[in-house]
Amino acid sequence: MRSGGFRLGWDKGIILLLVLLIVFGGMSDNLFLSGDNINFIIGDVSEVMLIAFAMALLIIVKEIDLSVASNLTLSSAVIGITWHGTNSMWLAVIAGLLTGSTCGLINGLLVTRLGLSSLAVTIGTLALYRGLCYVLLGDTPVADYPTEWTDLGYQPIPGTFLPWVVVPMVVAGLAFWYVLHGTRLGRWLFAIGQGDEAAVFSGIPLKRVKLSLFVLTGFMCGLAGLAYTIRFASSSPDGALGFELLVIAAVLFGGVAIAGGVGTIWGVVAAVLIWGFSRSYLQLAGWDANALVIVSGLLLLVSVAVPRVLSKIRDAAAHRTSRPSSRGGVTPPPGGEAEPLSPAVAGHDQGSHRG
Amino acid sequence: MSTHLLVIEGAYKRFGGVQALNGAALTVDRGEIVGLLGENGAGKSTLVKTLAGLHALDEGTVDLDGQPFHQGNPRSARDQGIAIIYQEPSLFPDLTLAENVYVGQQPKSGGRVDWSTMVTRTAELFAGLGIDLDPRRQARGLSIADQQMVEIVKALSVEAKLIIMDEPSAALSAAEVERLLAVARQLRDQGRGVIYISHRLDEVFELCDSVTIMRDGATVASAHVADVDNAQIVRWMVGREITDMFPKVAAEIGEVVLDVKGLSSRGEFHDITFTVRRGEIVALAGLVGSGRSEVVRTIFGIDGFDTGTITLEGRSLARHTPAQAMAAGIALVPEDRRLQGLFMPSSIAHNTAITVLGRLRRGLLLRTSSERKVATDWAGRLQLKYASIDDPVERLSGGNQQKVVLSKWLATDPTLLIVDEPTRGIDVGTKAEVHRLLSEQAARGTAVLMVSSDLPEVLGMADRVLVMREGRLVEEIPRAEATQERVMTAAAGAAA
Amino acid sequence: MMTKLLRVRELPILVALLILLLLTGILNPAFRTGDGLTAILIESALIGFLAVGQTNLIIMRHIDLSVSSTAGLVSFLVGSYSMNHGGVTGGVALLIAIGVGATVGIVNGALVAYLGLPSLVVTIATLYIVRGIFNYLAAGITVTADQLPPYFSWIGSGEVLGVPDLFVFAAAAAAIMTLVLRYTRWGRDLYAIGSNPPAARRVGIPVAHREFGAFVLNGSIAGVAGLMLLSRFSFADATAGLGIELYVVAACVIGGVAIAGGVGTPAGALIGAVLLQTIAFALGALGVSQFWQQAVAGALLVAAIAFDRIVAMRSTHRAMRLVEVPV
Amino acid sequence: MTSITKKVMAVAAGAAVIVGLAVAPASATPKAGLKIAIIPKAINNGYFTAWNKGAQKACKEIKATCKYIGPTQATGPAQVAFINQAIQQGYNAIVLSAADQNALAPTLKKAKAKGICVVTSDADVADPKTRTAAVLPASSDRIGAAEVDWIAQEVGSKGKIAILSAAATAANQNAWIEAMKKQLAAKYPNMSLAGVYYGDDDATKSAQQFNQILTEHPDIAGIISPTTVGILAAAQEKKSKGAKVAITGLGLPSQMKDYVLDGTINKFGLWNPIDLGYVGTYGAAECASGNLKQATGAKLKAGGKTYTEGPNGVIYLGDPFTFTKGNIVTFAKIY
Repeated sequence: MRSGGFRLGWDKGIILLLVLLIVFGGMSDNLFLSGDNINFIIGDVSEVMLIAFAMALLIIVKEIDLSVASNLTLSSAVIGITWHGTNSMWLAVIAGLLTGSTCGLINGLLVTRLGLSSLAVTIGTLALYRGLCYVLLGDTPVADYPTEWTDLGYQPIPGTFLPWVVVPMVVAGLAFWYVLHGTRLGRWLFAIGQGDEAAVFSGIPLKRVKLSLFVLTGFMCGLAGLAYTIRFASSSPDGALGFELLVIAAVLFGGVAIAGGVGTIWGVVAAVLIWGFSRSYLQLAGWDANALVIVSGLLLLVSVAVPRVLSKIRDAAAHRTSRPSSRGGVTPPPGGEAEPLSPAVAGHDQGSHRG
Repeated sequence: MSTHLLVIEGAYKRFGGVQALNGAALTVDRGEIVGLLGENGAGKSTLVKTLAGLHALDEGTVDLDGQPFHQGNPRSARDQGIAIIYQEPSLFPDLTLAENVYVGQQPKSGGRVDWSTMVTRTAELFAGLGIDLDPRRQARGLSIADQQMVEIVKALSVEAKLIIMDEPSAALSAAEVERLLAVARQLRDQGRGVIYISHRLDEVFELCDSVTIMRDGATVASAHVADVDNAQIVRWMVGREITDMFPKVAAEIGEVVLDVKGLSSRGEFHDITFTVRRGEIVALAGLVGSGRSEVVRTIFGIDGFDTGTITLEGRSLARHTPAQAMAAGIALVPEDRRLQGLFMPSSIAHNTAITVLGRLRRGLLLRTSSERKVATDWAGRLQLKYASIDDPVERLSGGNQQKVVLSKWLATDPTLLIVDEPTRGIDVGTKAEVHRLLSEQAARGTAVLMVSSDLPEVLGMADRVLVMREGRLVEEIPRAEATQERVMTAAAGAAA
Repeated sequence: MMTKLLRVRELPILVALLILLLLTGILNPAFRTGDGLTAILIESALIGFLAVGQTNLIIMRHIDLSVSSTAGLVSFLVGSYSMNHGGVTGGVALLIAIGVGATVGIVNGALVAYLGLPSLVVTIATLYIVRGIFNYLAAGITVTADQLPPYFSWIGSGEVLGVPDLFVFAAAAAAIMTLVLRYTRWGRDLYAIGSNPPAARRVGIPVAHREFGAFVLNGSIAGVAGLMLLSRFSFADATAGLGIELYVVAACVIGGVAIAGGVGTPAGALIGAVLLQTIAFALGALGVSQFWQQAVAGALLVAAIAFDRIVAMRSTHRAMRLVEVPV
Repeated sequence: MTSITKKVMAVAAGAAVIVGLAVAPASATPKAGLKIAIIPKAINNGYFTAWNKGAQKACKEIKATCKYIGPTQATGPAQVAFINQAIQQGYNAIVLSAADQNALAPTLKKAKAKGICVVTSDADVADPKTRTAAVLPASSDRIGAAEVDWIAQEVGSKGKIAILSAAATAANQNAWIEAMKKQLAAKYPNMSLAGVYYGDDDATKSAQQFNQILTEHPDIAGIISPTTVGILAAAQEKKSKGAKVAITGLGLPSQMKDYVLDGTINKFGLWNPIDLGYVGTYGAAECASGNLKQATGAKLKAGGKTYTEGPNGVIYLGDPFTFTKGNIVTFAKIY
């Protein structure tokens, strides 16, 4: 269900941009496409990618979650605490994923049961979950994870140059692609994004779908927290600061419309990879870290402005067929005036038939 | 300076597929109330929007008070002295009533907004019209009738020359209608022009000095109220053979499908009891706001209810969700096509298939191709006019949009099909097709429950007519005895 | 006349603030000496001042996250100008502050008001871009007190009857903006736009111009806030103002400015800022451990947001829901 | 360690600095043409600008090409990208001030696997196996003890003191704080620690925490701030509020000059970041040339001075200098 005018083109355009970047980068700097560098880039973007999948679905149904970074760090903290408590990494991993999902559940309940704006709620839970990280860890990060786990963080999959984290990324990517573009739930998400009320009238369980999306986002934060913990072989309360705006920027840059109802998983994947590869390329080319921040800001702006300008031009062109422009203009007459009972005519009166 | 306050001649306006105005004309004098009549879709609200400055005519002239009317700008329309009272007025919920009246033109003293004058002036205007509302209270939570009073006072605050009332009485009680008509007469006596749009001919006869009748975008007649009678107006309004409008296919009435007993929901409706049988078309008639939509929403599971039972084919439904209603075999074609019926930016294929996705999955993947097949199949059956099945539905005309909503629900093969105002705001041609479809569906054994405010449609289609008034089921009339007077009496609670 | 300003909406948070202050006063003697109160006021001055501009935008259902970068950039530019030119006059400082701030505001305003882009997305982008430019210029450079003219630290540390100059400045700005919003047509238009955007257009309010104006004003305010940062710490480096944008929004929300628009005043937002700061201080004064403070503050913020919604839900009669009917 | 010997060492260390600057470079035993990456905690920090000056000086002397690369935010994860850059671009050695004690371990292991020498300078990592050597100012105990001694002199060895630190997870600060607690318990029975407050190396938060300390403990006698950002914010707050509390800790002379001259602060200390950068770079160069291993007692010649590795390859440059009215002006010019 990828209608929505020009947006259709954007998610193709962004894949082209990625290919160009890789080809151009590879030619001009042979280190850029070395196995090691790709291994690093994949690891570098792994947490953003994992959370971006779920965030994309949330934004498609016109919701948002600013608490993802704190959720990630809290899950990592719980993994640390449980590891110390039970000395079993498997229990710790489960505890971490449960923590993430619970944080997502809390966001979901506040939004769907209390009808709060998800922006306002998750600004609050962003501070709450970050605070809980300090409650759990205080000033002592956890760093004594077993080496067979932390080795996963930097040793590639035997025989390849890919980091182990690529496995959950690919599995999650395929799963989210399948859910969004190949299942009934996916059609429902686009429907909710394009018309809350119409969705309810089409039998779509709106509240339950949105609640499960918040829990799913929380779960993915837990998973990303695990990946983060392994990648840095430690859990500390000040991890992933300012991460949430990064994830949202990537999702929007991937073609998901903030107004909801439009978006693709491959667009988001391409956007995250572009962010990772361009950062690495500019860094290898000696650009200053601050320049990278400017570039990501500009890319986000372009991703939103270009489709808007083109749709305005398309509307202006379409205006000749007097189709009113969608922004602020008048939509065609609504489904007719609400019409009271008209005592106009008795069923059988043979009105004079004219024309 | 010409004697007329407003002269519109040769007005043409097209919206995408729909020719909304097709040579309309209208004349209003100062101190005159003109009744503007016509079936829905006749172009009345397009004319109103032109005068409101929300869009400009493709062709035609509009002269106000002797000067050409500057079109296409709401602010200048207001400055030129035109005020509109909408049937569902939309005020600023967070602002006080005084502010709502003076929004954008607050009285100033010493360079700053003068709150006290604003409040006192609003109070005066309220008193002038016999309204006892506190100008300082917030607009949020005001009844529709009181909201309209605020809109009227807003018109008075700008010394409006021409006041257009677009079906203002639709959602009002009898007492509130009386107050409205008295206010309209006051406006006329103050030398202002008033255009009164309504379907209630009794009000038109009681209030208006002259009437102008529109049909299919054109003005077909206008005359002094004294020179015409009810039947003549109707003939002008309808102007086509009634019978072919309602092709009633004989259907064999089977056993009870829907059985509603003592259904009540506080503040909406009370003690509703009725049945719908297989192959039968039952019409739910009554004035807007009499609770009919609320009843069908509850049956479909959108809203909850306090007491009573709903049984479908023997299985009772309580605190059920729309999804459960659909599983039980109920389908609801909702009242508002744009907000409740369709996903406007999405394609015909996606809109049609959204209710039957469960059945479409072949293997692991739900392919768009299977959605296209279902949509193309139904588009054919309903003779939908479209370029490609992937076109967004917002490009279709009103009639074709309604066909997509119908195919979306017929695709679920329902045992009970509920339709809420099925033919509102669509062209006459499609109307007949929709009626044919409904009766064919009934003939195939589906129970049909139709909520409609279009009396010809009610009388033409229904096997039984249930009339609701102020949330109660007041009368059940079999088809043979159903006449205009009887339905109207039951609906309006007053002699037609 | 002031009482009319703080209508019902701001009352609950004012009461909450007074209770909290009382509680901490009792439990911690330092408060009674007024030191604690002064400290709270100086801390909330910056967030409160930024909340004044942000309120106008939230009332119209918009948001501007780029304020922290703008303030940081201005604090550095003025600081380095003074470092390289042996001092900076008040006029030049203001010129730089308002010039840079208004420019960012114009970019944000044009993209949101005239191109119709969502304000959350645009201002995240400008947050990054301005922060990037700021850090690029400020890499490794720190401006210290001796490189700044004395009047900066004099303002930063000055007090009037125990109330820090900066807070007086923020309070004045909040009062003026509250009066502007209440007593000018420009101000009333903002509430109308936020309360029912289609109806505002229908009544002929120039919605796009108002939005653009509010963004430019907010940018300029963020610029001047940069000067406050500089005078507050007589120190400017690349971390100036980092991450305060969400606190500004939180202060507005707690101060009664509803995210849904149409409601709230800058005075309320300033009180919200003071309340946020008081919570932080009270927790410390009550002996709550450092590590618990942020968790408790976060929980209180969620509670305030939920409380605001519960009050709103109960006051509207469900049956009479006013329908926003687009024409 | 009596205070006298401490004074002697301080003078010796001070001499080393001046000597290091003036004397001609010793025989350049490390190979020429090495590629060394200089990675600070964050590039936008004055302290590390000075640190880098020392490193670049060493690079010129040993004719190595050195690049100063690093993140804008002082966190471990942010540094990883730049360590990776060094690995990708085939640098021979890395001189690193670790922003996080643990988070860099996996990446440093990768660097070691690629044969890249890693020497930490200014801030060390927890696992000594992940780097060859660490050039640190002085042992945390010595630094912690010195700061307690300074504040004790200010408050006459009695009363309540508080600590205004950097981030809660900053490894070297936490080590110094432990040492301060030990020193208080051992030497100053009638002095007590009111609490540890975290300014996160952010000027705004540090100022807020300073006010928080004054509010919670109006009778506070002294505040130790073992971080350049914290001590500067504290000095500024004390001056603007006219508070009476004594302040000391670790600060950059150039940033603190005014506050020493006007008496807001009487005494504070720091080592010379230039030294750390300088000796660290030599360590990295020697390792890359195969001359330096991690072994207790191993020797490192840098700028005419010889340093010996302690256990876990840690080299201490000596106690922090103390700055007072007398020597603040000269030092303020250096860093």
